[in-house]
Amino acid sequence: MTIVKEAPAAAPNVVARKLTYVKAFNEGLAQAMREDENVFVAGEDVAGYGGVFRMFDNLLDEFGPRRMIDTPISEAALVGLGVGAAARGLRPVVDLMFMDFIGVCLDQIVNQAAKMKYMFGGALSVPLTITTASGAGLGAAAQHSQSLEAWLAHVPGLKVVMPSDAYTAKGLTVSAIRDDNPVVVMLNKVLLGSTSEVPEEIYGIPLGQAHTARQGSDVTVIALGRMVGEALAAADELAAQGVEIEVIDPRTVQPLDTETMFASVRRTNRVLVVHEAVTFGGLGAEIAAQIQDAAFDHLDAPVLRIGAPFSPVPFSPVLEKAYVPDRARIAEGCRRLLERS
Amino acid sequence: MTIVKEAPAAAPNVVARKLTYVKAFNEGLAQAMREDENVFVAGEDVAGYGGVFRMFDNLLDEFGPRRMIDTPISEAALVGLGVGAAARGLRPVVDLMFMDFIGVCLDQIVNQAAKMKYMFGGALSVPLTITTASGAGLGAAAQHSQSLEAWLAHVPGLKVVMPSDAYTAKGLTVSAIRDDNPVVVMLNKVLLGSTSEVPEEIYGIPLGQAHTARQGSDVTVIALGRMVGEALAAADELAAQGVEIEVIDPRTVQPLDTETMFASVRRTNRVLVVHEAVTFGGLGAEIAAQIQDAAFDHLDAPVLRIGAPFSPVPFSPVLEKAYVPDRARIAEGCRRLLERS
Amino acid sequence: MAQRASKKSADPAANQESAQVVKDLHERMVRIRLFETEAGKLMEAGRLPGFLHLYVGQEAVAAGVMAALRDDDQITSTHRGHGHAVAKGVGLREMYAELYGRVTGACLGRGGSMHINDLTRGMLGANGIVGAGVPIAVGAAFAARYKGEDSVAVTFFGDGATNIGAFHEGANMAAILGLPVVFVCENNGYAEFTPQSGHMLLTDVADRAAAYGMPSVIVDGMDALAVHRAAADAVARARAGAGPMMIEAKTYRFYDHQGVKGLRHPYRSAEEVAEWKARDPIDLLEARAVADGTATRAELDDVWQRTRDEIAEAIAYAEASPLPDPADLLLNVYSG
Amino acid sequence: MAQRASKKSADPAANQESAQVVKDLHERMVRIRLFETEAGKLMEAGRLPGFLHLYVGQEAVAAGVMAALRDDDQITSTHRGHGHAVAKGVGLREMYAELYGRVTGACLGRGGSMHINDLTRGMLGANGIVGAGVPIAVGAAFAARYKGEDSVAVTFFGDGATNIGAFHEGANMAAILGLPVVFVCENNGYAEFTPQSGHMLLTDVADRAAAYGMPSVIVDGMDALAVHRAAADAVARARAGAGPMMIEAKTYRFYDHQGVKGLRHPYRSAEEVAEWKARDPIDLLEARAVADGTATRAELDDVWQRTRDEIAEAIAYAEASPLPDPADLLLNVYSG
Ligand SMILES: Cc1ncc(C[n+]2csc(CCOP(=O)(O)OP(=O)(O)O)c2C)c(N)n1
Ligand SMILES: Cc1ncc(C[n+]2csc(CCOP(=O)(O)OP(=O)(O)O)c2C)c(N)n1
Ligand SMILES: [Mg+2]
Ligand SMILES: [Mg+2]
Repeated sequence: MTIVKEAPAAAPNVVARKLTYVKAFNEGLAQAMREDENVFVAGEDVAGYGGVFRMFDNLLDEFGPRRMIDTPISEAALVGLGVGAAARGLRPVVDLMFMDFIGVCLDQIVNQAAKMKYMFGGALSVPLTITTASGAGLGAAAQHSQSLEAWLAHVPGLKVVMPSDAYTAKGLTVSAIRDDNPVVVMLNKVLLGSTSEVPEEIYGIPLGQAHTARQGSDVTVIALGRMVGEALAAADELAAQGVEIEVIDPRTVQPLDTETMFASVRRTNRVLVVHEAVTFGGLGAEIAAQIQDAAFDHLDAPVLRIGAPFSPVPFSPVLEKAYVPDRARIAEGCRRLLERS
Repeated sequence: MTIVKEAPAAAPNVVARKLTYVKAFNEGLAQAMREDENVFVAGEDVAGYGGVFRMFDNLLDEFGPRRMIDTPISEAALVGLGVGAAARGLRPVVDLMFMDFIGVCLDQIVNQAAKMKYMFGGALSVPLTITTASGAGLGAAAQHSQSLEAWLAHVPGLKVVMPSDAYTAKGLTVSAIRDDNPVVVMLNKVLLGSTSEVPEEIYGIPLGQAHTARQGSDVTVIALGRMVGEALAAADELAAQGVEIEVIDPRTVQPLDTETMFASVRRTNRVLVVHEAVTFGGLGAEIAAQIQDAAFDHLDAPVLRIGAPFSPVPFSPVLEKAYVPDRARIAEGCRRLLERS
Repeated sequence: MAQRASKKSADPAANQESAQVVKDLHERMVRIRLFETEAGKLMEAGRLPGFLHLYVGQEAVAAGVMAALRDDDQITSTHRGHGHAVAKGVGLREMYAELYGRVTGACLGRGGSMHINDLTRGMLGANGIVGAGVPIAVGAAFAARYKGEDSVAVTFFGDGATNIGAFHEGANMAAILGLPVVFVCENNGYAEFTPQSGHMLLTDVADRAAAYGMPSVIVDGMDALAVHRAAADAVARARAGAGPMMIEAKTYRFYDHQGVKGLRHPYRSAEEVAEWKARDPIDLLEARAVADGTATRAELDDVWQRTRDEIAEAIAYAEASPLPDPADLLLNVYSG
Repeated sequence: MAQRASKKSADPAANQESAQVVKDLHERMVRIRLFETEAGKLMEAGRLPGFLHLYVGQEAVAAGVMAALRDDDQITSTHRGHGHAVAKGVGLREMYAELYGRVTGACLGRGGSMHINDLTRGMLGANGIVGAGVPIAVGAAFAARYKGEDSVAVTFFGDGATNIGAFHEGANMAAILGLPVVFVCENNGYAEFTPQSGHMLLTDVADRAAAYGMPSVIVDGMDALAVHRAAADAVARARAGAGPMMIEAKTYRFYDHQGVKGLRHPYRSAEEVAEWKARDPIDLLEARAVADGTATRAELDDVWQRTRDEIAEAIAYAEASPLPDPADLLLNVYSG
């Protein structure tokens, strides 16, 4: 998969280097910890074990038990620890392992972290980063495969990023940590081992800025997280058939850079939104609602949404494969959009 | 506020009788408990005190402590109690008091109640009813005023109803209890004391069926919960100016009766969706996304959404008033839609 | 088994307590009492929007604990947070202005009663979600230790709150991380309208501390000096790095769960209310102070009078303060 | 303080145990062991999708408890649920078919390892969320009492799970409602890769029961008979209406947290693993059975052989079973 990489401003002589998504995350986190003594990490098995997804490998060796904290299985207290520490000036990174577990600690995320600054009249900031792994595709079934960005993006006070490759896994993580607000970093489990070019030095990727991963004139595809790669693959396939797809990776879903989307749609006049989450009430709904408003006179077809059907994530791989959107469904969606006069 | 009331099928001689929203809820619940011995109620201060909103008044007297259970402040265990009891054939009604508290028990609602039937291969049903009070307008501030239907409607396996008046408070509650799925009944705090005509006998209102609360040809207003009354008031005001507004009350937001909406929009060609929840990622997004798709060629203007701004609910009444959508904003929205050629 | 410290307070040693401390406790309690009774009146008069969970009756707890704290020590509070805020030194003007929803309020009018905070005083906020303040205090204590500071964090919670997951998780987290957190359970015998016997099988909430390997102590929550001594011990312990501890203060609220309605309500017997009222924490302290010569009646009365004036001034300030501007609806949703 | 029942098992009274019970426990344990080791092999061979949290080493707990239960007694389980399911009598065919993701599986291939259930056997499901099964068991017990039945509910959970809110809330709920729930903590010393000493300050998880006014007992979790006696007592107590009780079974898992990888891993010392392996619960029971004449070696071997055959047949059944049809993606999302 080819992604137009932004060269970090301060790094003119970067030699192309490929890194896996999880290693890129890890490198960004380590660099952010070096950059700011106030950054620490807490979570279940993040220190001694390095995280069940190896996200935190080697960090205990470098940063020691003061900054790498293994906690009990107590997600509400874990996020609360982060909220309290952030309120007192630290920059906690708390890890929730599987995104599906937010159901046990959503109060601390939504009613505490996200609202505290506002409710307190601006008296403080909550520079908290929450990392977690989302997405289906590993046969992990209904309680370990969800993509719940729509819940979080609906919460004023939160920011939410969805890295789509190694480059963004690093840059968005760094930016999340540097940001003064609570930010949820939704890593994708299936992407953990995927590679892309990643600069060695620390760099941030601006939150709230979408990235045009591929330019094209026929259809705009707005894809979240892992779906960016699928969209690019679909674009390759369609290019062979003479259809030029523009692929937009929002990167941040809250705040959402709709201007980039609007501008693209005004050129292509056709748009498809794709995400792993169930379609109903997913982020695609918000994007479609905004586009049909802002680009009403430019649309040659309704905004098409592709997401999961309205069901929990099935276990059996044959069902899971049919459940999660993929390049074939995206390509087919683009063709359907183009058929519409 | 005038609402076209459906006469219950089995009740030809009903004498018009007005009841408050909370009393109507209470009556429906009591009748459902009489109808089915398996229905019981559990929650904080629901028995001895009758509920902080008086939702459960007098039920302890009639049904006794076996069926009216006061619980500790343990919402996760409370919902879990309901899940386990429902899995074993009872029809629990568990009360969450303020909807804002679902953050402490969402796992039991979303990962357990909603998914159990599916994950278990259909081996059981979870006929659980969750009652809760939502909405702003009482100066209850950011942690006691939310409308979080968008979260729940995004969850396969759940149903969600939003009674808009006393009549629906009773009928939807009865249907929720009779339904074999987990259903969340979102009462609205501001409406608790409002009155409308309510038949005395037990009746259900079909889940997943929208209701056209007022017919009109110029603009379709789809309003959730308390906003239905506001929309009807706006319609009255606009009628005086010769504009005929059609008001649709979805009543159930999951499953959502979009057919009624589509049919209306195909006639009016203009639609406004209004809810108390923040606009971004709210249910209005889903409704707008579906309408722009299904009625693309019928829309004379983009679907307009009216919701709260992207902020927690403010405390100060002067701010709260500006925050929550109302009849004036709805009327203004309709006018804007009509101005668009 | 929780240690019982309540005995101690009947001890003659109590008389040794410095007059300074007694006066400090008295002043804090009077401030709370008057703040709350006036707030209750304003609410009854329909002048305040929203809910009020008044602290009247429990003053000895907030006063006793807060007198053992420094400004840089942090507290997290509850829905019943006014007493904690007043005792921690939050300005009365800002507090009333907040209750009135004015832009000069402690939350710029955005938060109301349940979100009063003052970071300059280590008041990390009241909280509308039962138990939610517990893990936040643990985080504050973590930050203090991380930064090499010797401040402590105190988290207040009710008897009812000890049934919620966040309490359990927060207590275990503090214990396993050995953090300087003092857990103060204000056991007023009720969670809303449910008596303690209806929400747990234990008589002493303090016995829950053992589940976390945490020591605990039970004090007479109507005895400000007893509370103060227990708090000073627990705070000193935490500050010295010996980890968290729980204090259970047996107390009572004189008003209804929310609002003022009055003392008697079907869920509490008139006798029970009368018994507790007979042990009004301010009366108790005043009686002892006068009896042992720590203070004269006139001195005590003077505190009431001065405080009354200050409160009247604060209310006037609040009433004269401007409302927030609806144009600023999005203020402070995000930083930066 | 939790009662220690582990002593009892060294008691000569143990020999009185009926041969019937010993054989029952043995058979259940062998079934679990073989089910799990074969599942592990299939996983290593890349034949099974998803995750597997194997139960090997802990068999005495599931066997001991389940032998004290009736079919109408309900259990809720965990991510490490195969042992509970097998011991409760869930069909091996349906279990393997589920691990293979076949439509003949216990969840029609929709749930996988962490959602195996069988309502006809009172198996209310494994669970992917730590602690979530606890309140569900409380609800099942509530339903039993509500309907006037005398069945009980048993909830299994690990040492690590006792740190999560749902455990705390569920335990208190069961206690205050006096419900027939038996809380079985399988303390295998680790929550994933974190030793117990890294997630709580207590040595005995059973001591947490006191926080709910619940009695508790500690048993040797490698001794099926000891577990069985403790479970029989607790179940009888609950069935008689005396309310919930907690059993802590000290045990060990012989495989990795997830998957099979092997016994040794940096987080556990070779000595520790060897010590526990030397107390393999099946070996222990077999040695005792042979020593006291309850069973002959040949009889025991026969159980292994019969079970092996049954397992092979079940695996063959699973492999021959059809996959679910993607056209049925929306099956069972809703009732009706
Ligand atoms: C999670 C949650 N559940 C329920 C409530 C509603 N509620 C507010 S105060 C309260 C009772 C608290 O009892 P306790 O902890 O003893 O404090 P007290 O009111 O006695 O000071 C309840 C149930 C809430 N705010 N948050
Ligand atoms: C709420 C939640 N947090 C974290 C996890 C990830 N997780 C699965 S098993 C496990 C360890 C459980 O330890 P314990 O309860 O001792 O059971 P054991 O694995 O030892 O049998 C963890 C942390 C989860 N599934 N659910
Ligand atoms: Mg209380
Ligand atoms: Mg364990």
